[in-house]
Amino acid sequence: MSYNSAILLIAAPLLMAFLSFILGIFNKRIPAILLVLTLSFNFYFSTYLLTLVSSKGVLVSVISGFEPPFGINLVLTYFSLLLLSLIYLIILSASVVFVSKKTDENTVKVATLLFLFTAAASGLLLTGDIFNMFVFFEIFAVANISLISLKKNKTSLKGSFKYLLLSSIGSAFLLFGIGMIYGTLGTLNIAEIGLRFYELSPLTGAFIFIMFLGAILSETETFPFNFWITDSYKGARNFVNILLGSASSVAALYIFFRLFFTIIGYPINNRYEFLISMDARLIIALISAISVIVSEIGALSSKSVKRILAFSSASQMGMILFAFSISDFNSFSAALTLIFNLSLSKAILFLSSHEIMKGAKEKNIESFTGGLGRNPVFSALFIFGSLSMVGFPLTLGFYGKISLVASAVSASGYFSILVFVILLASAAELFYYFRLMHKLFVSEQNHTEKTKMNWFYAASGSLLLAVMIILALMPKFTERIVSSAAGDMMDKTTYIERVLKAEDLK
Amino acid sequence: MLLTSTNEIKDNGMERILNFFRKKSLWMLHYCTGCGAVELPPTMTSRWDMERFGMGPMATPRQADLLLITGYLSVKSLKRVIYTYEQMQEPKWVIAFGSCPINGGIYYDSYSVINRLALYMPVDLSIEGCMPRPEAIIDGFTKLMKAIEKGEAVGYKKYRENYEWYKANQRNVLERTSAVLKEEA
Amino acid sequence: MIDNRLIYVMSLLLFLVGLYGVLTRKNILKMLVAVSIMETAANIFLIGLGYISNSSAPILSESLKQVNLLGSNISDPLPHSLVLTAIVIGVGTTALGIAIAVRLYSHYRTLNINKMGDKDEL
Amino acid sequence: MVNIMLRFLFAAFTSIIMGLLFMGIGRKFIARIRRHYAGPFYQSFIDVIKLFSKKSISHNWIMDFGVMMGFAGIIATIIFMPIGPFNVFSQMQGNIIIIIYFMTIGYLGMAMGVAASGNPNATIGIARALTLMLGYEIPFVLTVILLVFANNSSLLQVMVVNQQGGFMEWNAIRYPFAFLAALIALQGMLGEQPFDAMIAPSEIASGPMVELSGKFLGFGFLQHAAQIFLETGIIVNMFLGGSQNFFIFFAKQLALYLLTVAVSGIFPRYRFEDAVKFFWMAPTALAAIQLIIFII
Amino acid sequence: MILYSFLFALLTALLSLFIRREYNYIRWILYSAVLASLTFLIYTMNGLWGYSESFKLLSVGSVDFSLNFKVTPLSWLFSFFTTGLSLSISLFSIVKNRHEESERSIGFFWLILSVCNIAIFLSADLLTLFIFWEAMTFVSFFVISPGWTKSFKAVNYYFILSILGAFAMLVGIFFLYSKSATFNIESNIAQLFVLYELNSPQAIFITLMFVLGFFTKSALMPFHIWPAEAHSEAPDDFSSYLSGIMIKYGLYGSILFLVPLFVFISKFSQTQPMSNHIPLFSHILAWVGAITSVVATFLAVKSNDMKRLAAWSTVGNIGYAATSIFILSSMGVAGGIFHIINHAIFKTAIFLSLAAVKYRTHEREMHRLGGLAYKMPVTFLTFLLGIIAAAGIPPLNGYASKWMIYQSLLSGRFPFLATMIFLSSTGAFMYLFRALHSVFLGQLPSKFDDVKEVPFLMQIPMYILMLLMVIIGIFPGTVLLPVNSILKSMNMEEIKVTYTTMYSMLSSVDAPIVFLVFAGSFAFAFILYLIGKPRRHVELLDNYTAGQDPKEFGLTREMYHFALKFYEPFEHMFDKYPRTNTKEFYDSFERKINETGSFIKKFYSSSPRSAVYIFTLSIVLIIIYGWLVW
Repeated sequence: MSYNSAILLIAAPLLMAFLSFILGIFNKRIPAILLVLTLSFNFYFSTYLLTLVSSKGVLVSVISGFEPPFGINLVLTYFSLLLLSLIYLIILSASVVFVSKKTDENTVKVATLLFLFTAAASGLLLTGDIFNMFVFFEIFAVANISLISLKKNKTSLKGSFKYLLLSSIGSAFLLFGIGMIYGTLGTLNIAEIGLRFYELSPLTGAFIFIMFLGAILSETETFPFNFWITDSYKGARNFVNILLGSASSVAALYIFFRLFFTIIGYPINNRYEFLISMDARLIIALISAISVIVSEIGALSSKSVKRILAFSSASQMGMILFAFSISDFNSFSAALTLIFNLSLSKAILFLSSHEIMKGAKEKNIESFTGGLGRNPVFSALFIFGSLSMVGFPLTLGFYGKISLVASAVSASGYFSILVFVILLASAAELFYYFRLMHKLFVSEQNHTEKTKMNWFYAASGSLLLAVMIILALMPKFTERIVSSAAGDMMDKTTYIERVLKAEDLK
Repeated sequence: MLLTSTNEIKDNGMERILNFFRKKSLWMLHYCTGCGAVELPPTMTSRWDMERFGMGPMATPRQADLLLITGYLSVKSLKRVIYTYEQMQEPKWVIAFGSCPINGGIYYDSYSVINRLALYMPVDLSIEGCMPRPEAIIDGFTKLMKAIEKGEAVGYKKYRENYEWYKANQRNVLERTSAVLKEEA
Repeated sequence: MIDNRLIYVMSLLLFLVGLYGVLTRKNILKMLVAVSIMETAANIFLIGLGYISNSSAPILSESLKQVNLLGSNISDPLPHSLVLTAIVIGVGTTALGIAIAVRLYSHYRTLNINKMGDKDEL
Repeated sequence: MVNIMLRFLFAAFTSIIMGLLFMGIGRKFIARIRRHYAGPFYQSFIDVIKLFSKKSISHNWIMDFGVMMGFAGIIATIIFMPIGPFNVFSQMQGNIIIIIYFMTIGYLGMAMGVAASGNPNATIGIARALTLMLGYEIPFVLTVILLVFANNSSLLQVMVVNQQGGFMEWNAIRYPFAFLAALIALQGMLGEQPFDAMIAPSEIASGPMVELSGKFLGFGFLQHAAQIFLETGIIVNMFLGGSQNFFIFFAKQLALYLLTVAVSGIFPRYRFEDAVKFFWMAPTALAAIQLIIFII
Repeated sequence: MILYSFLFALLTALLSLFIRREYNYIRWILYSAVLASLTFLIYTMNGLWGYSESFKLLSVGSVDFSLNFKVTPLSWLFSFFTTGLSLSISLFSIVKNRHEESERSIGFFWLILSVCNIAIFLSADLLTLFIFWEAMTFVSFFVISPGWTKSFKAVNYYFILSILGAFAMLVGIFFLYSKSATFNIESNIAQLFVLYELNSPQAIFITLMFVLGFFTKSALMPFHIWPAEAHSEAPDDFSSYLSGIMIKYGLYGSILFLVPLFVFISKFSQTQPMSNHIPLFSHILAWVGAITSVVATFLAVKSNDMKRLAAWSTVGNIGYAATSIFILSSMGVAGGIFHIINHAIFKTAIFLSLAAVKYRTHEREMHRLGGLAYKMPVTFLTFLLGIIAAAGIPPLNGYASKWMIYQSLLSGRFPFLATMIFLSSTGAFMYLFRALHSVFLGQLPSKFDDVKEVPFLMQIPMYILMLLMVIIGIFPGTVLLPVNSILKSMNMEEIKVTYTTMYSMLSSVDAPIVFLVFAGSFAFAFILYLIGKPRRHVELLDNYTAGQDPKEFGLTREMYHFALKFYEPFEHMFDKYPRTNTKEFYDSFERKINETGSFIKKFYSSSPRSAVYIFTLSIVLIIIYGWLVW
């Protein structure tokens, strides 16, 4: 298989979505099995492409013969494929969780939704066309909303409705932005837009910037735009939480990067700047810092575990956006490490907390009491996950946080003040994670009977944990991944050159 | 009655030498139940100046050598006096003031006052009078000192030897009022 | 005939109308309608981009067999296709919204959004 | 070795004998102030011998141990103090910091002994004494610091040497405020009125001594005597030029002690928290003023 | 070698998780064995100054994460003493934890903590220091609060303050790193010194960050509240580790980083303000130490909980050591280090004896105890020697270091600092005696009539610690000679000291003579005691009760024990003055955050429309912001 068949990554899930609908009539197990198989294939294929890309550089998979900048084409960069593999891994673990559920009349629909989700995510990360990105963005949102509303209780419906409203407004914004770009530059190819963005007047640039901001910030769970998170996380089912907290976040971050750094930003002196005259990087940094603080405070006073995890997810996203806004090689490396940490450990946390709270009436902190006695495996998973989340030394979170501080401090005074504030806020994060972990250690006599072990959960959790440990303890491997991805992120020129096949663009 | 005479338990040898110091430094504890307490301050202060003899008031029975019973003793206070006396360290002496501890004085027919202190604890010296004047008190003190020097003031030894006898007496009188005391409690 | 700028302004106004609707309507369905209006505004904006004054539709008819690229007077076809896609997606979103609205109604027995902000366990 | 032991015994006995003598003279002195005669000047010796001749009780081994330790602490402190021209150890001529710390052993031992007696009155007395200690240590330490700075040494012997040559050289004249502060602190250290709330006899039954009988009280007596000797000795060495002559040294100590006794004769008693406040106000201010004057 | 021994210990900890509950003494024996081998390993490193190990982990961006260990005299002394002390504590724990409820997690995390402890001391660069610092903080959370609700509340103060401090230190480290591009301690000190000359405010900011990190850990002034909470609620045997060893990290960091820096500045700087021949900054820090000791002393006087009292005492002692260190004379630094070591020993002893008391009585409030000395003589002696050392009374080890601290303060001409230290030292005597009385002396409550001395295995560490206190008191050179080599490695003037004698500018003291004088005096007193007439023992209630027979009166021994509100009148002395309660300040801070949090949560769970409102509003705000900036 060559890189030109990268479209399979999108097409296979789409095809399977239809197939599973049909096959589901015969046996409701089939779609679930198909799901796992497809995702395994996708994961394998994306890693294969990753190795290909790491040796050959950015590749362009042309669809239907139109050479860029015309037509729709898929751009395979190291960065996007890396995140894609990560997303597949998470969807895989989520679907293992999903498979473990008893089949009911919804199983086939959910499987279809998951296929749709996979396809949309693949499309988002692979496409080189901004309108195409919009389309996948919408599909992605629809899949997310439907998944959230699966549980059909008040909270989930309310959450999904909020999400729907915000993402619809956001997509309208995005559409306006895309329209503006098309109207002025006459192209929809991301590479070409990035190349010619400087031709725009500053006012137009600012308009587009605001539109993009409005479109993406609600997806990246950034504070004033993220009012959907608590209800959605709290109301959604467990595997949806994993998808939302990890896969969606990663995809959103990828879109954020493409919109703001490939299109609007351009690298000078080892750093991305924005063409519009107000210092856009500072706006992003400020918003993300505020987001971190507000989410940490919100999580600190929350009692429901899922709500805490939701807030924590928002704050981590804020931290990653902050790392993006510093936007040099070091901060991108930090951001990548943080992305790995966020997606893997958040998935583990959602998974294990669900198992620990099993049987409790109220899904709040108190239901964690005595978890270690009741459910040692998942408690241990939870502890590992949260230790990585809060940055226990020599875990992914630690490396990410430290290198974030390092890059922020060396950037400029403004960022070092903000990073200080963020660090203070993340002390609150430590506090509530340790509060949860402490509850696990509490031993009470009436809770000692062990809960039944769910092997699917355990398998999927330990899969994620294994990846996390490998990343943390295999320095060479992680170092290579992170540095080549960050290098890829920094290298906008190669991206444009490779896509537009123009070597002499400089 | 008493089982041992004073001569048999007199101080001898080394004790006689130490008695010289003891008599010169009599620290007293005054149990001020009656009117005798009024007479003590003039005895202590500059007019009669008890401190000439090395005597001084002490705060607790542990520190004192000399117990002053200054007046009548009710049954209830007798119990306290005995407790205090037993807490004092040997050698120790008791001086009874006035006629009440000797024979009951004006309370001789009271149901609640004991008539004769010597039945319940060894009194080394009684100072007569109702109440004794400071001169008489000083006189009594000097007599006690002489007795100590001769080794004859050995009431505490008597108490030790005749412990059972004293205790029986004490029990008798205390049981007489125990019904009242119990009710009180 | 029609100035492009007018279209832009109109679409912007329409967008604001939609926003106003989302902000002020109490009924969920009306809110969804307002959201649709916003999307429509964006669509109109896109269409307006492709529009050139006094041009004809971009249909390859007999008379336009010879396409003179320099002096052509046809409007840009690409926005139309884009809008077509966007409309389809918008319909999907709206349908989803309506489905959720139905569910919400079955829970709350009302469509008034103000009565849905119930205080659950924090 | 034998030499040192003899010197040790000399210092111990001197301190006890002189301390008891001072006590007796002090009692005589205060009796004269109050217009009566007291016992002879050797009354304190009689008292001590009587006390050791009495039988006694203790409640447990800690009481025995504590009382001995209290006495030993004071004696050990005296070993470090220059007594006139005499030093037990020629190389450590009165390190004032060691002396201040060694004094605490005495307090600790006594406090431990009487606390083991289990009488709350004793413990209340100890609590008061320790609180008071917090009061008088501050002005005292400030004067010590002043003299250490002035002499550039923390040895009492050096201070004494620097004061030779007429009484105008005495630190008492050079640093009058500090001397005043030290005198007030001395009043507190000796537990004389107005700072004797810890042994209030009719309130808490003589406080720490409440359960002491016979030789235990005798130890208390001896400790107090040695303490008088020690503390007046320290002040004499620090402020009154010490002396190369035993008798002049003792005379200075006696004068200082009589001054203290005279003050105590005319003052009523402070509540002890007021006493602490007083110590932190007046004498501390005096000592601090002197220190600031010195530094400037 | 170092890293492998760490890995070995960690592996042991991991394996020990699988020991069954019935055999859990095996786990503690295992830990003792591991700690013993670690102690031996560190002992063999004596003299191998400069021996280093390095392990590369990974590099993210421009930061190279690696672990570097190095043996220096300073690190050797600290790691040797702390590991030795943890060995003795673990001996105590073998029996103590046999029936402890959550001993599995205590043990597991404690062994990890011991590893972090050694690693902190042996770390050769700032990043390694930070890594283990952070790990230590995280792990200690679970030992202080192994699932106990009460100790969770207490540990929060510790945890949050430590974390904030650690983060401040992190910022400081990376500010320096962005200038010097290395984590090496010496070159960073040099870099910071250069920065002081070039850009003083920034340098002060960086130093302040480090100071925050170190001072929160060592509980100096504005952060002094956590030990009282955490030490008192931690497992009893762990309290001694916490108080004896863990609170010293901040001071270790100060000696490692700040003291060389300030010495540099005081020697070479032309621009920095000086006061009393030391940099003003350092002088202020010395004052912070002194004020801490005074404040802690007053708070200790007030506390009725015995562990809390000991914790405040710890804060006070840290205050002395900090004062002594920051006056930068070699006498002061040596005295500070010496006091840190001594404090580790005697405070471990004090906490172990308190743990023994609690093991037998299950009581912590002092007024409920009393008279235990008659039942637990070894524990009593340990505590007695501990407080004698803590109050700085000769002839035990505490006085030797306090003597040095005074000498350094006096010879450096810091009269008011010396006075404050003296005040708190006298106060220390005051509250320590209170603890001695209330727990061990006075009346024995009748419910403790059948209390026994702790098992022999628990007594062993007490004997060891008593012996250490006496030996170091008599031969201060055993510690001071290694301290001298520390001074040498820090390029400071060495102090004059032999095995027995300490010299200073002002005077000298010969410790064995001090001991012999005390022994002689005691012998003298004992002879006098023998001369007197024999005494007899009476029971405790045969006591002066103003003539009243306690049995008839219904007086029990509990009622006759004066221990509650011991220094109440003294506390009332300060009633008139307005009080600032640091703990309340932190609590109110927490309350404010929670209120804000509830407000935020309310918004998040409100109706979807407010979400849209805020969305629109924020977009408008961003536009306005952009407009204004533009």
